[in-house]
Amino acid sequence: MLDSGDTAWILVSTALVVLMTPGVGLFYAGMVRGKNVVSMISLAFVALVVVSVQWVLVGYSLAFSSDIAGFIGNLGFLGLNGVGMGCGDLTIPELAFMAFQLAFAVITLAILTSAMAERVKISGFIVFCLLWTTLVYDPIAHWVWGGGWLAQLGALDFAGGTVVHICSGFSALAVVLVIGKRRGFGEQQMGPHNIPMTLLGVALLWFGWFGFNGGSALAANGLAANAFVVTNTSAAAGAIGWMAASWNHGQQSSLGMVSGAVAGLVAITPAAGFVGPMSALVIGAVAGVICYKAMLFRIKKNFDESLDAWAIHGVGGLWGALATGIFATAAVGGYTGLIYGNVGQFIAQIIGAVAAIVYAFTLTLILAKLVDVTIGLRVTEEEEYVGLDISQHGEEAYA
Amino acid sequence: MLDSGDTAWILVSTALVVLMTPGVGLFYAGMVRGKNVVSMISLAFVALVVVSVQWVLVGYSLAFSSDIAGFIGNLGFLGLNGVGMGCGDLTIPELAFMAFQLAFAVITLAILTSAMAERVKISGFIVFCLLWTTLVYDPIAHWVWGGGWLAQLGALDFAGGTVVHICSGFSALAVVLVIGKRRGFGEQQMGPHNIPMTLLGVALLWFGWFGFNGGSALAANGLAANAFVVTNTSAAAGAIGWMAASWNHGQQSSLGMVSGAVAGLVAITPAAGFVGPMSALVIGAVAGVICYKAMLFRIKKNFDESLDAWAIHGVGGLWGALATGIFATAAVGGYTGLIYGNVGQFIAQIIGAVAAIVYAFTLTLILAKLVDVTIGLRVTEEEEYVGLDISQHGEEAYA
Amino acid sequence: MLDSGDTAWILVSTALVVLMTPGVGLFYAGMVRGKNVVSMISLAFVALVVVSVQWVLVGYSLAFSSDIAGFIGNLGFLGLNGVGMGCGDLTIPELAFMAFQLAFAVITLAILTSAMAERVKISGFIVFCLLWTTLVYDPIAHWVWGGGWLAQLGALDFAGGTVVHICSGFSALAVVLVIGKRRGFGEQQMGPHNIPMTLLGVALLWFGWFGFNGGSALAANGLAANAFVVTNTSAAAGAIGWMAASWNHGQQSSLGMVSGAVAGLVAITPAAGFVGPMSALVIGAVAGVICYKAMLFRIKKNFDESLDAWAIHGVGGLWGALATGIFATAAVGGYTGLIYGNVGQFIAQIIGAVAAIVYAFTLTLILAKLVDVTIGLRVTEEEEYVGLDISQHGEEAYA
Amino acid sequence: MMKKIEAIIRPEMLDRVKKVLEQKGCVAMTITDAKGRGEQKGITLQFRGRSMEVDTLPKIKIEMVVMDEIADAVINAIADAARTGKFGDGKIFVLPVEEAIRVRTGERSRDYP
Amino acid sequence: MMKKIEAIIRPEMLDRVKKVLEQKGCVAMTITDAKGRGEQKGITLQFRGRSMEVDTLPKIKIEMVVMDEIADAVINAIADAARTGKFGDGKIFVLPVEEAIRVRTGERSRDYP
Amino acid sequence: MMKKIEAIIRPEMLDRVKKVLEQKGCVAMTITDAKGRGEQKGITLQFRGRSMEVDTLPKIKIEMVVMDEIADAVINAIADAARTGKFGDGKIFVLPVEEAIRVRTGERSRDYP
Ligand SMILES: Nc1ncnc2c1ncn2[C@@H]1O[C@H](COP(=O)(O)OP(=O)(O)O)[C@@H](O)[C@H]1O
Ligand SMILES: Nc1ncnc2c1ncn2[C@@H]1O[C@H](COP(=O)(O)OP(=O)(O)O)[C@@H](O)[C@H]1O
Ligand SMILES: Nc1ncnc2c1ncn2[C@@H]1O[C@H](COP(=O)(O)OP(=O)(O)O)[C@@H](O)[C@H]1O
Repeated sequence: MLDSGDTAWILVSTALVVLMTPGVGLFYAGMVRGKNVVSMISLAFVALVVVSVQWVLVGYSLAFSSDIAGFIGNLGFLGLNGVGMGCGDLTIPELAFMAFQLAFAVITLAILTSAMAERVKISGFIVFCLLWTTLVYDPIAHWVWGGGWLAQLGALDFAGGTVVHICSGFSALAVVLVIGKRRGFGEQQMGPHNIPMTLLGVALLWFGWFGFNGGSALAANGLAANAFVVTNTSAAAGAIGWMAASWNHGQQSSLGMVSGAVAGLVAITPAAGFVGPMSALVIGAVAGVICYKAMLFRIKKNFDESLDAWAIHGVGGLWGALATGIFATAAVGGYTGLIYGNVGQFIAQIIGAVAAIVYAFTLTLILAKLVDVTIGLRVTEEEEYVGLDISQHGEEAYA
Repeated sequence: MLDSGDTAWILVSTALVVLMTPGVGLFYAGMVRGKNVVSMISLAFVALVVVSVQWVLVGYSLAFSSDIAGFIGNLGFLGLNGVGMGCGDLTIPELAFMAFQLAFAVITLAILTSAMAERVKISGFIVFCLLWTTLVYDPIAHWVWGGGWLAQLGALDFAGGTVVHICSGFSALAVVLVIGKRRGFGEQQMGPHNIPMTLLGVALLWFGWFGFNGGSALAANGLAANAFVVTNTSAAAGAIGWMAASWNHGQQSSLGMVSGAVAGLVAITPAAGFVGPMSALVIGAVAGVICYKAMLFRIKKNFDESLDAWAIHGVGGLWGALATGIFATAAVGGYTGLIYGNVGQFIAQIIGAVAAIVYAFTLTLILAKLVDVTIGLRVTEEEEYVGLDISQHGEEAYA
Repeated sequence: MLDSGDTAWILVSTALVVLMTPGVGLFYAGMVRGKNVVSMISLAFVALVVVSVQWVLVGYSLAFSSDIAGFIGNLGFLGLNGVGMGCGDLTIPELAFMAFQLAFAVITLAILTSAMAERVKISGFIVFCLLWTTLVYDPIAHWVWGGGWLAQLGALDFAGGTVVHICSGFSALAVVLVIGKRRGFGEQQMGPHNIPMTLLGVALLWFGWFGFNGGSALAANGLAANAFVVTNTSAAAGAIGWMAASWNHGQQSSLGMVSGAVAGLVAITPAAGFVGPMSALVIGAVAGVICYKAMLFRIKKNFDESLDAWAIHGVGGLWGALATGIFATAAVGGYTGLIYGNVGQFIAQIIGAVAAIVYAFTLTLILAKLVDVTIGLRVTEEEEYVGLDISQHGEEAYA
Repeated sequence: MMKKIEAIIRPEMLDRVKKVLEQKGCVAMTITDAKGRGEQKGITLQFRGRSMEVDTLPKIKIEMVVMDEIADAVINAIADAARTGKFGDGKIFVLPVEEAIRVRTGERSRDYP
Repeated sequence: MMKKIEAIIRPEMLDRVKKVLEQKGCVAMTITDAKGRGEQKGITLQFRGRSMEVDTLPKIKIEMVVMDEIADAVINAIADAARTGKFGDGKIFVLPVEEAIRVRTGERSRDYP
Repeated sequence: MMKKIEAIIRPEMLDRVKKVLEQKGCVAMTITDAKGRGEQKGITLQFRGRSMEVDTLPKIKIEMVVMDEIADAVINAIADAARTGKFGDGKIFVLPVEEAIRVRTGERSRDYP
């Protein structure tokens, strides 16, 4: 039966998660050079546009209609057929649930654009979007949330640590292997062109994440409040963790602080409905430290995944998935983790995370390669030199 | 009887629509030259400030108190007299309904500032605001939503395709006829000075539009969820429509993409409570194409309505009003349109749209002229040359 | 018993108030010089990070657990012990109430950073944060909202005129006395480097304030709607008041307009649940005028509290506290003020305001001095010259 | 021999100047944003009650190094294209250049840049 | 004959320099934002773990073309007004100018700009 | 005697150029953002249906005043460090300087800046 309070909360949460997508765009765009700013924000908008249409046509159906072999949904909801204003078993309209899930599919793709920064061809990207969201995101969403094999296994993922963050983060790594480094990477300075833009992006992300995690309770209740609180707590702890790990003679980069906050937000995502605030402090702080270390590792390995979707979302999501299996407490979400002696849950979490990593990484590698050898995923040297804003969009960010 | 869920949703929706007004300001300000940025954002804030006061004093009463001759409300709600914390026939407090409507009156005026870009005198603008919102907006809002003659006729306008978008778009055209082109228009380059600012504006608009359309259900229910979903769908389809229509050797301007999204948002506005997602795909895509064509027409005619309130809001709103009469389906909002053989509804939509166009255009022409010949609506040549930021506000946007 | 609508509203309101903190950061950062932009925004984020952790560990307990001598809470809620997903006497989860209050503690500190603009040492600031929020904010919050002596006295403060605005504004004054002027103050130009950034900050503040005041009803009901409406009304009136007081040969600075709006927002904060919209017009307009005068006074006295937390939040909050005692009407919140002959309420308001001023000012003076003589609150001359972005954060805002 | 031509013009005139120079076959140039004042009066701004003098207005500086022979033609072309006849039209200065080096090839020359 | 004076100064000194020059009746000037380093030490920045050298600091470049006769006075006025006595105060360079053209009128002259 | 070296280079080459100059002991310089075009072809942009020519690309201008004796070495160092061998590498111009003043001390000299 419809509950107006739950419905209000889910609609708002959906709006918040949609806002996160341009938020990611601004977050990333501030960190690129001035000649690729329009491009970076546009990639987020393209993700929003393309997935918004794909999802209502087929994506929702693949992820959430009746299960086929634990792997994928059938075409029962094609074109939102049968997805209506009524509530089914929920307390919110089916359309609201569909829209909430849509926003997750959108932002997962937006996070992934990190790997393409300053070198992707817009036409190739659009095609990649369609392929990736259909063949990588939709199945994994089905496995975990749509009644697929991971759900059956009992792997927990409250708001998308696996589905959103592991999936986008490790896919980003795969894309980088195909698309290659930016020309001049490691030789020329490629510093951030506008840090306030990045900070604004983080502000929108932090704000939106309350809907991301809080809305995942699918109701405006105590569980939503818990998810809300642990989200904020873990974000703050993540910032502190990163700051502590990178403290440098009294200097503290703002980008470090907010990267840590995002790491904390990522890590708490799968756990938000299963752990309490004190666990969130630990999860967030650890996330801040290990995502920082992952970034250092990425730099050492000379991977040009420089907006760090892998280090923050991939590694942070992985840690979050495991942490859920460690800290889950029956008092919050009814499940227990390792600290209560439940080894089974921890193993389920490992299986879920590894499966998502392997699937997302492998398939993304194939899809990116496919696009690259057909229409091309990367711009020419000349276009890269001039910048994507001019070459791909015919625009200059600032006059 | 008060429903807390509905109330929560409408309060949030109101906040979202209020945020759209600075959103319009940023959207526009990014597209003007660097010397008129403060001015462009300030016009939106002035609209917010002036209409916020006018509405609680007289505007709400003119639009929503008891009908006089189908044309205007009486003064029953003057100074919000009798508009209280109780709910009347609604499930939300009367004050919440009033505030929600206030936000619409505000943004309609903010959209209109497009026509004044880079040349309006701030004092003249303030006076124009008062006159226009009282004499143009309030009556049209009454006709459609306040029980006026268009409501009686059965013209449908779910969230303001006619009241907000036709009204502001065609008024913008009228203002341009009075105020004239910017000096140097067509000779000098007057390109956008900050595209990320415009994209941020669109992000806020897209976000806020969920409240705009979703809130117009006046409840957190299935209808709101439907409005929410079709809003997002039409926005995405609009972006695709515009991109397809303007595709240019693999280059795609970000401004084109987001203009198409806004066109889609505009067009779905009147229809959001009457059509389903698949119709929204069509409405949005067509909006993207025809608003793009309207813009080309505007350029060809050499009208300096360069932020395109007319092409996007005026023409998009017109298309949306007609589309509502075409695609309305009983399954969503209880009304049927042309595709179900209901010619009457389509005719009602035409009458509503034409009436609004004629009234808004004509009266705006008169009001703008009136202000222009009395206190003046346009700055001097010298002031325009120096820029409005310095000449009208004594400020420079960037140091 | 849990009400899902109320819960949805409070969760959203909390998210809105959290967003206000980076909003304050942007508001301030636009007004400083280009070499201190990252610093200014970072201070807001640091406040968010530090207080988010402090609050769940001890702050909430100090403010809201069982009263000790009217002065402070005990340690009953240490580490959120006993603060759960259930509702207690409320209609929302205890955790939601806790989170809502957290957001207030955060923003109060963020407002205070005004006094430290362009000269604070980041390490000293972090320590100051911890001390100040624990020893200044938490007790005052307890006095007014946690059942302390001011609550017992009957002093009214709906949404934090005293707790948030007086407290931060007068503390800012104290900090300035300790930290001193920026080098070159009064000789060199230190104008705003990016006014659109400031205007964006105000947009987020205005938006968030609907949650700030509206959420303080702790329910989605008529009172929340009233708070929402008077908030918007007072903001608009405040802008008009400031504009009128500072009107200058047809020029009107945008910073003046929005400063007036913030003054209006501040002043209505304590009154939002006790007065109606027509009183809000008066309260806001007067706030616009007196905060403008307070700013002129501050300039004349040559205080380098140049982002005007004192003039706007301190003085505006003081006026709001008194105005609550003047205009309170039983029809809205059940209390009456001076205009209904209730002198007692007015006196209670004076006592509350004066107590908060004296306590916050004095203790802040001591704490700031303490930090200054130990780890240091101010950067060296060389660091100040180079700018805090480079010296404290190792970053440049714009490349 | 070469001359360096430094033209300070109104930003809105840049396009016209560029077009005219293109027609003359002179495309090579370097452009900088600048602010300036000549015989124009200052303007007083206000920032939250304090007043501030903003007496300089945005200008564009065009720098071109050209051969002696065509310097005059270039100067006249710029001046004609940038002229509105009102205060603020700008100035053109001519400076001697001793040598020019093309980075791409390393060629050095006292003649053509 | 004319000289071009290029003064690179601290941004915070611009107002004082302008004021002093106004008193001397020299208002015409062109101002550009620049970055620079002289004998100052560099500063090392960090971006997410990577370190970056930011060794240049913001400066203002003032360009004034003046008649030979007053060049010395202008130079001294700028130097005095811009001085703090610490590293980073800047430099002033004097270059020869061969000709000046007033765009508004098209007048060309070897004397007064 | 001194020379002013004006080098217009690709922005991405600035670091390398600075490093090379540092090794030569030449640290003093002033840097400005600029846009320019040389023999490169223009690029056509579009803004909502209208097309716009963006024919200039971002460049960095380095200005260094150096003693005559080392001018050649500096020029060659810059040219070598800034070279990619493709169009757009930039130009270096050498101008005479008559005098230099150190603002900090007020010293004036025709020799070392
Ligand atoms: N003597 C000068 N030295 C340097 N720049 C100058 C000089 N005179 C003018 N300028 C530059 O030229 C611009 C326009 O000069 P202006 O005096 O307004 O032209 P006009 O004399 O035609 O009115 C100024 O803003 C300034 O940037
Ligand atoms: N030889 C030079 N060539 C070009 N610019 C210079 C030169 N020397 C100094 N500058 C400019 O002047 C600024 C201040 O120089 P600096 O050496 O710090 O002054 P001081 O010698 O008084 O300490 C530098 O940042 C740079 O922009
Ligand atoms: N004659 C000139 N006058 C002024 N600036 C020039 C001149 N020639 C080149 N430049 C500057 O140098 C930059 C690179 O020049 P370019 O012609 O592309 O080098 P190359 O000849 O090696 O291809 C241009 O963008 C412009 O800023």
